[in-house]
Amino acid sequence: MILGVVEIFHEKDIVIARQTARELTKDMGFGLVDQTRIVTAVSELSRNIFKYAKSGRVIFESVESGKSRGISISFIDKGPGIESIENAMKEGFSTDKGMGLGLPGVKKLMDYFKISSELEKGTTVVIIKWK
Amino acid sequence: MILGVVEIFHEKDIVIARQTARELTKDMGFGLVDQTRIVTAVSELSRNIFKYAKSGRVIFESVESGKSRGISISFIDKGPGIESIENAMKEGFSTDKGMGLGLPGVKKLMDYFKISSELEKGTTVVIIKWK
Amino acid sequence: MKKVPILVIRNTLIICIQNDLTDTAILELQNDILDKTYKTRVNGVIIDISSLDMIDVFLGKVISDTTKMVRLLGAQAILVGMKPNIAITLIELGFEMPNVKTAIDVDNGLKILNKYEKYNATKVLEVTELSGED
Amino acid sequence: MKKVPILVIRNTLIICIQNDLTDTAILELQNDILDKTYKTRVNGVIIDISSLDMIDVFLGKVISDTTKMVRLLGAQAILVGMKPNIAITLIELGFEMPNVKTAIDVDNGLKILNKYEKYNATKVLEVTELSGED
Ligand SMILES: Nc1ncnc2c1ncn2[C@@H]1O[C@H](COP(=O)(O)OP(=O)(O)O)[C@@H](O)[C@H]1O
Ligand SMILES: Nc1ncnc2c1ncn2[C@@H]1O[C@H](COP(=O)(O)OP(=O)(O)O)[C@@H](O)[C@H]1O
Repeated sequence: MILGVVEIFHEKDIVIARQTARELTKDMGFGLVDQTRIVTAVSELSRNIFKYAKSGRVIFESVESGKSRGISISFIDKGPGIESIENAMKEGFSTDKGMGLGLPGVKKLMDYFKISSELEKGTTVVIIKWK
Repeated sequence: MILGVVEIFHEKDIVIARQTARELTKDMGFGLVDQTRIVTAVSELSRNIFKYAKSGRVIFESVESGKSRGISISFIDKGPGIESIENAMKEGFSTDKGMGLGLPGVKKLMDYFKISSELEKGTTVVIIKWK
Repeated sequence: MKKVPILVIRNTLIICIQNDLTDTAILELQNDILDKTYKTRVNGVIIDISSLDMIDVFLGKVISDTTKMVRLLGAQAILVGMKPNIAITLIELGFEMPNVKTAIDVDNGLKILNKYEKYNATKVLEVTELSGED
Repeated sequence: MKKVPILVIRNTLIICIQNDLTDTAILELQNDILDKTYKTRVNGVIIDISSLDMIDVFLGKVISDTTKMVRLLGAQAILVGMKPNIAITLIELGFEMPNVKTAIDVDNGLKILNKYEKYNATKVLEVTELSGED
């Protein structure tokens, strides 16, 4: 079930994506540490959309598997894509002035992390956190 | 000779495998440092069963070779298996959020270490420590 | 755009960073802190983050850089009031801020800065005493 | 599930980690330590591992991360009481905990933490005594 969508277009939208993540995870009853992990991950990946693809979309969904409930968040852009996902996932790798901790860090914060990308087509990242 | 078997199914079973290793190695007269090495190795490999295969079995056996006596411990699961044992044995390699020190570390703690794995069939690790 | 108030107390700048600043606002705040440190000639800067409920890599880097810049200007910077949930997330992200001085709250931050300040004073006193006893 | 008691003495949290905790219990303990540090505003945390007879990579990482998190909150963390057999095993595993402060036991941990606090005061005293002997 889709809980919310945030279009990333302006810098301010990174803040809006963060606020949306905060409200939704609170409503779903996530603990404080998990809320923080999710809000932080949303901030990192929304900024990547803004920085590298200029625009894109963040979709928040609730997911179920057996008795577990969780939140799945997709970050979709039609930007330049990633040349080497293997490199992008390395700690310290950045094509920008970044620290290159974003993608590998987000993976550590989440229960599920999947990134797919095609050059000149765009990038999609899906993350899930179970309650 | 089989000295004991611990089924790994719940998280608590990692603790039970550790306790079993502690008692058996004490009974067999291992020195304190060797006891600690063995208990630590059992903890690492039992956790891997729980984390990656969900369930499995730890078998403790006493072994002899000439005048030496030792303990052989087998860790058997029917989990997903390991794609590349070469990678898995590298320090720092982890498909999870782990530190990837478990397998290479255990090898250093033991006198004998053998890992075999088949994708979608499962993984078996056998370790031996001589007295 | 939100304005972040900067206080000056006892020769110390105190900045309380608020939630939900944009990246641009965060960089402007960094500029303001440095300008104010330079102009007011304070010798301590306390960055209070007790109102924050998230620090991502960008904000963490700006905070950590700011403390380094403040040190180059000639003042001490201390980060105070980080919440447990943020500390957990930062360490999981792999962001340790090893060279950033920390204190539990503004009060303790002031105490630590005062200690730094009085250090030289006591040292001078010390020398005076030494010479008196000779 | 076992409960690990957390004591507060002289502005310092003291936690004695027990054997045979499950991974979940260990993570809960980490949370408790951070919450208590934040709420009691202590400036020191002593993690006493003298009752442990094994530290595997998981427990070692949680302990090492906890000391880093405590530092971000603004307090000092010290690991005390590690037994030789554990030190041997950890180094063999390749797990050095390079940035973790250590002391032989709780008493020495308290002394070190107190030193951090009183550092300037004691230094002055020390010098005064030396001059008296001259
Ligand atoms: N949405 C995206 N589109 C294109 N490239 C991306 C995207 N997200 C990440 N990247 C690439 O992956 C690299 C690593 O990203 P990250 O780990 O977040 O670090 P940083 O943003 O600090 O460089 C970036 O430098 C960039 O080259
Ligand atoms: N029993 C197992 N079944 C499947 N994969 C395993 C098993 N044990 C280890 N692995 C794989 O080997 C990798 C390395 O294991 P290890 O060195 O113990 O480090 P860690 O558990 O920290 O990742 C794991 O990330 C996992 O991919």
